[in-house]
Amino acid sequence: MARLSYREALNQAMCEEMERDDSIFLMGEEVGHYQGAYKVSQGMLQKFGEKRVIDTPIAECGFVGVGIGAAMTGLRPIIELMTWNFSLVAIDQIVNNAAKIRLMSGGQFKMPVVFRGPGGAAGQLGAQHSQALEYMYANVPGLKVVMPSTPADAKGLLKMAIRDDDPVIFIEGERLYGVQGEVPDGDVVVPLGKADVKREGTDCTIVSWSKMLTVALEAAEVLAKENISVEVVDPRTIKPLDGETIYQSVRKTNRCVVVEEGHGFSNVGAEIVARVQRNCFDDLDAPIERVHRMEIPMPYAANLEAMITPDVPRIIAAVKRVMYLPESKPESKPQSKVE
Amino acid sequence: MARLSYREALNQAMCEEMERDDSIFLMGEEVGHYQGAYKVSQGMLQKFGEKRVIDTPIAECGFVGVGIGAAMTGLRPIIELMTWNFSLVAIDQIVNNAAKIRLMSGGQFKMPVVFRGPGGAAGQLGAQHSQALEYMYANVPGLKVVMPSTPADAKGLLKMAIRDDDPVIFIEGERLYGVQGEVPDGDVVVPLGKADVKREGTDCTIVSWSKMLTVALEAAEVLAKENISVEVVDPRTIKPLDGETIYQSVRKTNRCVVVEEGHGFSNVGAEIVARVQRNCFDDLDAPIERVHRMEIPMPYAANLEAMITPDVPRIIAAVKRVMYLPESKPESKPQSKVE
Amino acid sequence: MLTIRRVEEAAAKAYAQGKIGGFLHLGIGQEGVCVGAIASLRPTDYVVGTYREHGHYIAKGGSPKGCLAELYGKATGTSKGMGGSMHLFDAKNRMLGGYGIVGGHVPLAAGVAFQSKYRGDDDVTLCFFGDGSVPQGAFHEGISLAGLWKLPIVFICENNQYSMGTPLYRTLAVPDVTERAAGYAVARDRFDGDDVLRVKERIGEAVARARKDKTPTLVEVITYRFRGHSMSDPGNYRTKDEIEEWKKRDALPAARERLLKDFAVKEDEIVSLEASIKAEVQEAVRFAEQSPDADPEAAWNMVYADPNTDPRKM
Amino acid sequence: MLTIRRVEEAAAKAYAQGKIGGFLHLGIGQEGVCVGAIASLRPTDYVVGTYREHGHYIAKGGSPKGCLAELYGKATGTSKGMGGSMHLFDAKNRMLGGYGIVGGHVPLAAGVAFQSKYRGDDDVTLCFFGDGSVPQGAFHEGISLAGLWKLPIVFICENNQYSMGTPLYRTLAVPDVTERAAGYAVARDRFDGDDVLRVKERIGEAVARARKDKTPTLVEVITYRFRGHSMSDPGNYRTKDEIEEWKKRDALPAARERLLKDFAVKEDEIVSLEASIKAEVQEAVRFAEQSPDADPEAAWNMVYADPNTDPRKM
Ligand SMILES: Cc1ncc(C[n+]2csc(CCOP(=O)(O)OP(=O)(O)O)c2C)c(N)n1
Ligand SMILES: Cc1ncc(C[n+]2csc(CCOP(=O)(O)OP(=O)(O)O)c2C)c(N)n1
Ligand SMILES: [Mg+2]
Ligand SMILES: [Mg+2]
Repeated sequence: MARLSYREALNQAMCEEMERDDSIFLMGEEVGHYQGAYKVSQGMLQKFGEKRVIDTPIAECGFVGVGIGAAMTGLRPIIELMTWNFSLVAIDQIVNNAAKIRLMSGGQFKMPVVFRGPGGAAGQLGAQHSQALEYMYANVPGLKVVMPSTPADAKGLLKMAIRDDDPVIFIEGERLYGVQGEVPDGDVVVPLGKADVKREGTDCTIVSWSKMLTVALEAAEVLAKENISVEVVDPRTIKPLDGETIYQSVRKTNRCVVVEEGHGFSNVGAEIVARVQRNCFDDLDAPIERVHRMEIPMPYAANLEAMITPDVPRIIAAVKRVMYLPESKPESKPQSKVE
Repeated sequence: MARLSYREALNQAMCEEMERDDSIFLMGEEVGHYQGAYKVSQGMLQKFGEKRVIDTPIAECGFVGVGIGAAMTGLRPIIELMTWNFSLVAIDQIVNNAAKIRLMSGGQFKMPVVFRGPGGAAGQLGAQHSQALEYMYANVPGLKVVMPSTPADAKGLLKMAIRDDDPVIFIEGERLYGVQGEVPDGDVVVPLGKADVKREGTDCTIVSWSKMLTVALEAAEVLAKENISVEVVDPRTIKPLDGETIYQSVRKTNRCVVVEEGHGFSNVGAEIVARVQRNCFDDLDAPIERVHRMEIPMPYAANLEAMITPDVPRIIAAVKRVMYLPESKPESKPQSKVE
Repeated sequence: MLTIRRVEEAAAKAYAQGKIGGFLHLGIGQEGVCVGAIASLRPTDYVVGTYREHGHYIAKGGSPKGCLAELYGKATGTSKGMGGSMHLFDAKNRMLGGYGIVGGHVPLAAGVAFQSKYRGDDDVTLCFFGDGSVPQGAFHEGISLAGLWKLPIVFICENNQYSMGTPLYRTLAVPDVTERAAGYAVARDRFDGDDVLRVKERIGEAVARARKDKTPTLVEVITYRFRGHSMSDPGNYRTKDEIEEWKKRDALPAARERLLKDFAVKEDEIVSLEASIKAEVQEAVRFAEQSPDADPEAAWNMVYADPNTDPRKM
Repeated sequence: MLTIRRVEEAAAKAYAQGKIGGFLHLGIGQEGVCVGAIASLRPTDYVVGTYREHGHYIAKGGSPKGCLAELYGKATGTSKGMGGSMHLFDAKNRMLGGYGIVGGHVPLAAGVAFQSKYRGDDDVTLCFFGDGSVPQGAFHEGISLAGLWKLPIVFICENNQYSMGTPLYRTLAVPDVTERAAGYAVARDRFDGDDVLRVKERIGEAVARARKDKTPTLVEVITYRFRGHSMSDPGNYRTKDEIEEWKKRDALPAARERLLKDFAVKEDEIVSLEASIKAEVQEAVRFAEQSPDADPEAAWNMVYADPNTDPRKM
C-alpha cells in the first residue's frame, strides 16, 4: 500500500501498463512536453519518449479518430481529452465509429481504446467547461463508461480499461486529482462492472460516483450524528451498471437517493431510478429521490455555482424526505425545486 | 380541416410562418434545388427564392453555427439537419453555443433558432443512420425538444417552435412523413410543453411519442379486443415535459409503460419513470415498465432490425406484465431480456 | 471493373425487387478509380472507404458473394448482415470498411496510417471520400494530422462533381480540391478517372511517396456516377445530355479496347472472361438468396469483444 | 491599450488574492492586435472572440467596470456574473462574446456575417481566434462557408505562437496560417502586431474588402503573450530570453513613443492620461469589489427567453 493522489494513481496505471505492452500509447493535447494539462501524464514523455507519448494539435475529432483507426488495427491507444467538455467536437467519432465498428463489421474488429480525461465542474469554469456528460455515452451500446472516485479505484479501473478490448469512456473527477488515498502496490486491478459499497448502513441507500461520491460520504457522516445510518454505493462503472449491488442495498434499507453532478433529465440517475423501482418495487418505502445539478447552464459566479451544484445540505434533505423525517432546521440556502 | 401528410403539414407550417415573417429562413443540405432530401421543403425554393431557402455544403458544424450566429443577431433560422444522426458532428454548437449563450451573456441574447429533421430508424439504414438521440438534447438546459407524432401536431408544433425565442430541437419521425391525417386549416398552433392523450383508457397508461406512438396505439387496439383498456399519452414535447398529464393518467390507471425508439440507458423513458415513480408512488400497482430498442447498435439485416425495435407484441407483453396477467400465447418472436 | 459493374447491376435489380433494403449507393461509372487505385497496392496495404464502396471491397479482394449476401442482409455477407451496403468490412483483405458519416472516416484512416508508422511497417493506407466531404471538419482534422505527422496515407477524392443533388460549385468555393494540399503540407495530384491504368500509375506514385517518404498526398480523381445518388434518387438535377456525355468516357469499355489493342488480348478471351464474370455474379446472387438470414445470437456477441460483457444483461 | 493592460494587471492581482476564480487568460502583450483591429470598425460592426477577450471587450466599447465586475462574478458585470472571464458579452456594443471551445465560435461568427448580408446591412464581423484553432474542424467549416457565400467577415488569427504549452511547429505543418486562404477562396494578409497603427490600417483594408466586396479575409497577426496561457500556467516551455526578446516589441511603449514623436502629443498629456487610466481602473476594482453578487433569481430567467418556460418546474 502506498499513499498516492488520484492523479498519481492514474499515472501509475498508465506507466505500468505501458511498460508491460508496447502497443499502448498515450495521445492528447499537452500530454507530453507540458506534462499534462492536469499533470496526470507527468514524467511519461521522459519515460516512454515521443513515439509513445504524443502531443497533438487542438483537433479532438482528428486524434480521437486516429485512436479509433489505430485500435481497430491492433494498437491500444489511450486518448486523453483535456476535459470531457471537448469531447463534444469528437463525439461522432466515439458514438458512430468506436462504438459501432465491431457490430457493423460483423464482429471482425476489436476496439481496445481508452478515452480518458476529467469531467464535471471544477470551480467557476463557466457553462462550457463544467459539463457532466456521462449520460450521453452511457446510452450507447458498444461503449463502457467508468468513473472512479478514489485513487485505488482510479488505478485499478484504468488498468482494466486499458486491457479491455472494447472502447472505454474513462471519466476522471477534475476535483479529485489532488485527493489522496491508499493504493495497493503493483498489479492490482478493479474489474469493470462491479459496484463498491463505500460505506455500510441500514436506513437509506445513496448511490453516487466520482466527485459527488465524496460529497455523499460527507452527508452520510453528518447524518450518522443524527443516528441515521446511510449506505453509500459507488457504481464505479456506469456502464455496465452493477444493478445487483444497488438492489441488494435497497432491499436492506428500503430507501434510495441518487446523487450526481449532471443535470436532471435523462441522466444516469434517472436510469438508476428506473431500474431500482422495477427491481425493488415491493422493497421501497418511499419514492426514490434524485439530487443533481439544477436546471441552469453552469454560471460563472461562485455563489451560483454553489447554488446549483448538489451539496451536503441538499443530500441530507433528500435522505430525510425518503425517510419521511422533518427537515432538521430551515436551510439558509435556497432549496432546489427541481429534483 | 384538410387531409395532409405529416410531410405536407411541416411544409405548410414553414411556408405560413415564412410568409408572415421575413426574418425566417430555411437552411440545410438539399433543402432548395433538390426540394429536400425527404421532400419536406418541396416547392419552398420556388416560393421564397435562394435568399431564404439556402442549400449548404455538407458542413453541419458550420451551418448549425451559422444558424446560431444569425439567431443571436435577430434572424429566425430554421436549420434542417438531413437527419439527426448527422447532428453529432454539430452537437458542440448546439449544446455549448445555442443552449448556453443566453445564460453566459447574462440574458442579453435570445436564440430563436429551430433545428429540425428526421430522427429514428427508417428501415435497414444500419447503425450510423438509425439513432434516436432525443435523450442527448433533452438533458441540456436552454434547449427545448419537440417530437410530433401526427400531421396536426407536426404543423401546430412547428409553427410554435419557429415563433419560440429559444432554441428548439425539432425531431420528426422519418417513418411518419407519409402518414396522413386531418390538419386544421390556417394558423392553428399547438403549444410547446403540453402532452396530449391520444387514446383514453382505464387499465394502464402507455407514454410514447413520434413513430412509437403509432405502434403503441396499435398495441392498445389489440389489447382492447382482450378487454384491456389502455390510455395512450403523447408528451409531444419532450422538454419541457408535461408531467402533470402523465401523472393524472397514471393516477387513474395505476400502471405505466413507457415505449420509445431509443436505447435503454439514460433515455427519455428513464426520465419519465423517475418522475412518475416520485409523483405517483402511492398510485402505482406495479413497477413501471420500459420498452425500447435492445442493447445492440442497429444492425442492417431486416430480421435483426425488427428484433431489436419495439413492436406491438413487446408492448403488449409489457402491459400484461404491469397488469400481472399471463402472457397470452408463447411469442414466436424472441423476447427482449433487456428492458 | 466488370465484376464490380455486374455486381452492382445485380444489386440494383434485387433492390427493385425489394430483396435489398436500406440505402444503396452504386458506383457505376466510377469503377476505374477504386480499381486503378487499389491495383497499385500491396495486399497488406489498407483501404478505408465511404458508403459507396462496393467496388473498393471487391477490388481489395472481396468476393461478389460476400458483397451481395451482405446487401441481402445474410449471415454469409462480408459483415454478416450487420453492416449492409454502406458498411462492407473485410479484415483479412484489410478492407477497413465503408462509413456512412460523410468525412467521419478520414481521421480514422489517418489512425490506421499512424499505426503502420508506429509499428515500423511500411504499409500504406488509401482513404477514399467524395467531393462532398471536403467542407467537413473531420476531413480537415484528419488530413491536418496526416500532414503534420507525415503519415503513410493517400487521400483520394473521388470527385463525381455532385454531393447528392448539389453540384460542386455550390459546395466548394475553390473547385480544384487539391488547392487545399498546400495548407496541409501534403503532396497533390489531380487527373481524370476514365483510364484505369492512368489511375493505377498516378495513385502508384502517391503510394510510393507514402511508403518511402511518409509523405501523404491529396489526390483528386475526376469521375462521374451514371446513376442517382442512391436508388431513391431519380437524379433530376442532371441533364440527360450531361450523363450521355460522361458515358462516353466510361472507363470500362475503354479498358476493353485497350486490352484488345495495347495488350494483344484476343476478343474471344475477353468474351469468355465476360461470360465467366456473368456466371460468377449469377452464382453470387443465388448464394445471397439462399443464404441464411443474419443471426440474432451472433449479433449479441458483436456488441462487445469482451466475452464477460453481455449486452443482454445491460 | 493601456486601459486594457491595467485592467488585466488588476485582474491578475485580484486572482492572486483569490478574489477571482476559474480560468483567467490574460492578453498582456497582445493588446495591439485587438485595439488596432477594432479601431478600424464602425460601432455597428460585430466582434466575436475567444476566452482571451478582455481587450476585445474593452476595445469594442466595454468598460473596465463591466470587465472586472464580471471577473469578480458580480451582478454588475457585463454578463451579470454568469459568463466570467471567458464569456464577456456586450450586446449594445455588438461584442458578441468570448467563447471557450477552441474554434467553436468561428461558424457562429460566419452566421453573424450571414445575418448582415441577409438583411442588406453593410456591417462587418471580426472573428478573432488563436493559432491553436486552425486545426479544428469548426474553423474549417466556418471559413469554408464564408468563402463560399462571400460573407462580410474578417478572420483574425492572433498568432502568439503557442497554444497552451505547445509551440506552433508542433501543431501546424504549414506555419504560415494564411497559406490556407487559397483553399477557401478568401483574401489573405499577414503582419506583425507590434504596431497598433499598422494593425488598424491592414485590418482596415480587410474590413473594407468585407464591407464593399463581401470578400472575407484570413489575416494572421504575429504577436506574443508575455504571461502564461492562463494564471495556472507557469509557462516553463518558453525561455526567459525569448520572452525578454518579445517584450522589446511590446506595442504599448511603442505607441507611446509614436504619440510623442509622430503625433506631437506632449509628455504631460500622456502622463495625465496614464494617471486617469490608473484611477479609472482603481475605481473599477473598487466597483467590482463592492458590487452585489450575481443574482440567483436572475439566473433562473436567463435559461429561457420565453417567460412561460420556467426551468424551476422542469
Ligand atoms: C455528416 C453527414 N451529413 C450528411 C450526410 C447525408 N449524405 C450522405 S451522402 C451525401 C452526399 C455526399 O457526397 P460526396 O461526398 O460527393 O460523395 P458521393 O455520394 O458523390 O460519392 C450526403 C449529404 C451524411 N451521410 N453525413
Ligand atoms: C475544443 C477545445 N479543445 C481544447 C481546449 C483547451 N484549450 C483552451 S485554450 C487552448 C489553447 C489555444 O491556443 P490558441 O488557439 O493558440 O489560443 P491562445 O490561447 O494562444 O490565445 C486549449 C488547448 C478547448 N478550450 N477547446
Ligand atoms: Mg460526390
Ligand atoms: Mg496561441
